[in-house]
Amino acid sequence: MIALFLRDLKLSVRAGGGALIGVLFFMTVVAVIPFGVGPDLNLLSRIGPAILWIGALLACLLGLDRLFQAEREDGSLDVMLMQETPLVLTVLVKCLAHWTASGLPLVIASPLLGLFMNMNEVAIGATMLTLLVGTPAITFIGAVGAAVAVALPRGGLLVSILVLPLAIPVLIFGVSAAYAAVEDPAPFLPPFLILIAITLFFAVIGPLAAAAALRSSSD
Amino acid sequence: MIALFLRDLKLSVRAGGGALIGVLFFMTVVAVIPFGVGPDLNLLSRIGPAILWIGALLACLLGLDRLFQAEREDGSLDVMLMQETPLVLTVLVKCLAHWTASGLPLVIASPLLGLFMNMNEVAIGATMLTLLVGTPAITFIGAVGAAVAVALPRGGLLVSILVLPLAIPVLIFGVSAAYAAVEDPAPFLPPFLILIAITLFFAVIGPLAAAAALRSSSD
Amino acid sequence: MSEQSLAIRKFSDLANPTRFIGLAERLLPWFSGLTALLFAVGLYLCFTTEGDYQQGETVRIMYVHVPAAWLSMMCYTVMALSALGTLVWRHPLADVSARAAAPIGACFTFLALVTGSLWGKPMWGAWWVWDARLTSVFVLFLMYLGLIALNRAMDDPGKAAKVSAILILVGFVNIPIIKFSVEWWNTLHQPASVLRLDGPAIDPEFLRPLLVMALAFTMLFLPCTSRPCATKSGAGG
Amino acid sequence: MPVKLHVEDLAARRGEDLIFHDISFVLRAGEALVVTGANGSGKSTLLRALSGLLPPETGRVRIEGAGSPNLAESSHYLGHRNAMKRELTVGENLVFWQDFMGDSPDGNGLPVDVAIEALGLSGIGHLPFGYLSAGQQRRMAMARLLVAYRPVWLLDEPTAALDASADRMFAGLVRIHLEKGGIVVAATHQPLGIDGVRELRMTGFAGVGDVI
Amino acid sequence: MPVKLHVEDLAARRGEDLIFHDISFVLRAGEALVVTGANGSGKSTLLRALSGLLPPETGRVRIEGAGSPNLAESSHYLGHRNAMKRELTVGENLVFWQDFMGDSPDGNGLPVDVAIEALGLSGIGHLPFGYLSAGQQRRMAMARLLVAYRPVWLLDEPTAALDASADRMFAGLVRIHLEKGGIVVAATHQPLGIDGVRELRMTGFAGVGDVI
Ligand code: HEM
Ligand SMILES: Nc1ncnc2c1ncn2[C@@H]1O[C@H](COP(=O)(O)OP(=O)(O)OP(=O)(O)O)[C@@H](O)[C@H]1O
Ligand SMILES: Nc1ncnc2c1ncn2[C@@H]1O[C@H](COP(=O)(O)OP(=O)(O)OP(=O)(O)O)[C@@H](O)[C@H]1O
Ligand SMILES: [Mg+2]
Ligand SMILES: [Mg+2]
Repeated sequence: MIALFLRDLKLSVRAGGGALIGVLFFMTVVAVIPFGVGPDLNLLSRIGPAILWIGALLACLLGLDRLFQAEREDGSLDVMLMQETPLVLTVLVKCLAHWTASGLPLVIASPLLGLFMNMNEVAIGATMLTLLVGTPAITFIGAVGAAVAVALPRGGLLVSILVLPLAIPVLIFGVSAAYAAVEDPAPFLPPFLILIAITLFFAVIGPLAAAAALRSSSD
Repeated sequence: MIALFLRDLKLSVRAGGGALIGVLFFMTVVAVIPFGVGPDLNLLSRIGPAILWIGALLACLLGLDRLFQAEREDGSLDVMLMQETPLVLTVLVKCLAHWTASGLPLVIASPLLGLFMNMNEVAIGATMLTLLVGTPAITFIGAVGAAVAVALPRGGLLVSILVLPLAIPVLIFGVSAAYAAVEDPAPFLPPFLILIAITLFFAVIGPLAAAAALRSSSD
Repeated sequence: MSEQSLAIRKFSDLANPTRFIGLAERLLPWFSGLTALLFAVGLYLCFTTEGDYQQGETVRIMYVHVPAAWLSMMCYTVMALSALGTLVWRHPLADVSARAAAPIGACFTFLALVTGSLWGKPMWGAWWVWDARLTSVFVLFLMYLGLIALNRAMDDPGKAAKVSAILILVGFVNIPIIKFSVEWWNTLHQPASVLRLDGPAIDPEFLRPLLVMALAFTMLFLPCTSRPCATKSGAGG
Repeated sequence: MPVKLHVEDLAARRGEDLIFHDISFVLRAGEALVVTGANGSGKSTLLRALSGLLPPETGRVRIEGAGSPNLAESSHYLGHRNAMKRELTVGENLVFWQDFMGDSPDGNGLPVDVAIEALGLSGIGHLPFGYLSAGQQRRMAMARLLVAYRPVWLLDEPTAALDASADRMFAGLVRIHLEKGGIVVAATHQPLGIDGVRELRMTGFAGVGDVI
Repeated sequence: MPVKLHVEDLAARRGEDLIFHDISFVLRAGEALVVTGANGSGKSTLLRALSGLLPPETGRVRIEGAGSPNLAESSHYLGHRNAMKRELTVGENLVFWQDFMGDSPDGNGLPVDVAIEALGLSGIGHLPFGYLSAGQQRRMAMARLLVAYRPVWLLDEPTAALDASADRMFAGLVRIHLEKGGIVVAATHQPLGIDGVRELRMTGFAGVGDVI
């Protein structure tokens, strides 16, 4: 399993340039925002957490559709399906590798980008924490979509309908926890705990559903 | 050439909700920002055009990396490279088809999202118009990125990094034209004309550069 | 046509890799010495000229900031010329020099960004504002990094060179935007006062150290790019 | 205990069509079966049904003497696609599969460099897989059969793209595998170059294959 | 005016290695050249260099009597990959290529259904390409050669995955093309089944091929 994790990491580093790319991507997205909303620093610092979360969502979505499709196209998926190792475990490890390669760099880079957005320390810390806890959920949800997409050559429609609505709660609780940390009346813990619960829930459901979809898609 | 246009449209409809995932992502972005900004309707309607533009820009990135990569993987690109038809024209038509399948739906969906953002009719109309004129430029710029990364199996993030900095002028003028339509003193026409000029400029430069990149990466 | 190709052949003869290495090896020590000397003089001038009545001592940041900003743009311009060299004349040294220039350009841009924000805190009250000049320089920085990432991601050096040359040329639109952003949009940043069509409009008191520092930075750039050129073209054949 | 492969009344469907039905055979350790037939007659479908990748319509596939009765877990499937990553080097690909697939309890896979050597490609183990020629890629895909031992090999047109010398080398590998007590089921259009193999001729839509 | 293909001193490089050099030959209308050699000896590289997809290191490829002197424009290239979209039906794929490639001025391509018929696949023109078996896919890729006429065919292992009857059928198509004054260059490991073809044997790294 460690072999699979390392291979997937290696692949994403080789083919796309690795963690640097993730951070760069994030920086680029964040740099684009002020052009749109204007250089109003107050406004920027207010929408900062939301922007960071949207950037993270986008980064997770890009390339997610190829998670299993690339394996299927070169025949590796067939071999993986045949192994004794439970498929759920294989999917879980692939998700973790995907997150490590594309989600984690974002989490690590987020404080820097928080500075760009003129956010204060508490907001930065809270956003980073929620990102750390929340982004894996997006990967797990995405894995289900990717697995379903592999199943139905013409089912991409289903994927988007499946992935984004499920990702919205993650986004909402992530963003509201980050805000709660800054604005006094709202308590930080409840949305944060819900976020953790969502992530744990999808960490179980996601690989299970994805493995089932992969099995039923093989032909 | 019409054959190519129709084929690409057919493919994006068959192979999976390209249009829908864009629109859904667009809606997600637009739905999340209010959480950051808070329920201040005035502010929302003020930054509305900017949010719509940013959402559209990011939604255009999804799937852009596969524009030429899918052709390359199944060998079609080889055949296209060998034709008498100038490659620039082929690239142009592919860009138009991609825009029709993934950019146009965003433009069509934008009034609805404008309503969500509490924008008034003029602002909605102006934003839609600027999106209609401006989003093709993003596709053309994106084609350069997609062609450059055609040989990289996981170029998704890399493509966005290469594309976004170049897309920033489009965003700037699109947003400022949309604002100019609403706020009285600023004239609408100059930024709008610049936007048209940018789109025309990239409609020429984009396919030329993409064709050159495709030629030099064939082997 | 034939005349032109003859000229090109001559040009390539002059800059053929082995000759270039020889030349570079002979000149590099002199370059380094000269650069060190220029830096010494420049720094001396920087710290002996008196402070500005408005800005006080912070004005000294200018002596690093402005040359770094100039060089960040010049570096990209050199890369764009090299890119033309790669695409049009297919010169072997062109892509090596473009590749060598990218990290250096990124460093200069980074330096301009950092000194700019250091200067911005006392002058504007914020480390960073999203004005057109600052953002376009930031975009330049991102483009440098994007090019480096692209070069690292592609394993065939020949192909990487051509492909990034195309991208460099397309990205060149940013340079005029940086240069003229202060005139096209109203920004916080200073409009040009040295590199202007109607001559510099700056007190010679400040101009002198500035120009010396600029020259020193340029001299720093030359050996930085030509050394990798020499070694890489030597190794790559 | 020597392995033994039982296939009983197998039938498989693609879309609406029943591609074959009532296919039954038994293969003992050291036996090979060659599946032949025209294009589209269902050879690949049969192999996928055997490997468990395509759920069969009716019938059962069972293996004795190899730990679990599930054939998938004790067999190698080599399909039309090579199951190798273009971005990784040949060596990295093989090391990955060796680690990932592990070894069947009693057998032992070859070390990666020995396998590369056995396929006659010693010079190019350090190249990215995507740089190899079509035949070299196919040879490398075969090296996977050697690095992790599985008693049953299910091979779909293994010699496509191979040159004559590679054909012979491959026949040698199959012979060694059979001698070690393995089982081989191969779909081919060209003779494999091994004596004494049984043949199953597929006849396409709803036809019945007969073992010769 | 009959076509004539000149190849002069061709050399091509892959990465660091010069794969072949000094390859020269002339093919006249109605002549076929078979390129043979071990795996990795440079057959595919030669075909890609001929088709202009791989810029040659030195040398020149020129065609006479076919409008432009650019071989790419008056040739079909059939590589290892089939250049068909899995999501589209066979018919849609062929109609697209016919429209997109157009026809060479003097020649005339076959209508799509006739081409499908000629490849012996009349029943399955309505299926998505991804549903076909490997050999059926290869046949369909060949149908592209028929729907848009090009005087020169550059074929890379055309008969891989084909069964014996398809082999014969393909040999017939090649013969007809040669009789119409076409030129065929094919890389194969198996004999094509056509008499009187010339042979170019590739010998791999920096070896020189010799036309027999
Ligand atoms: C991070 C922030 C900054 C960036 C990215 C930046 C960028 C640049 C660039 C690109 C130039 C070259 C302009 C040209 O050649 O026309 C420049 C020049 C200059 N900058 Fe900045 N700058 C920043 C902050 C500042 C600040 C805070 C000040 C002082 C108030 C300042 C003062 C100047 C001056 C005086 C020049 C010389 C203009 C001339 O004489 O041509 N800059 N800067
Ligand atoms: N993209 C590439 N980069 C570097 N080397 C390559 C590349 N493609 C092929 N090669 C090398 O070039 C040589 C020739 O490859 P080529 O595909 O032409 O062989 P071939 O004769 O077609 O072999 P086969 O019979 O296996 O198809 C091989 O040794 C291969 O390793
Ligand atoms: N995914 C699919 N959906 C529907 N039909 C399919 C699918 N895959 C294959 N078929 C059909 O099933 C039949 C058998 O295909 P199969 O791939 O088993 O043939 P084969 O004997 O391996 O042929 P070949 O020699 O060409 O490889 C073919 O007629 C094909 O059209
Ligand atoms: Mg088959
Ligand atoms: Mg080949």
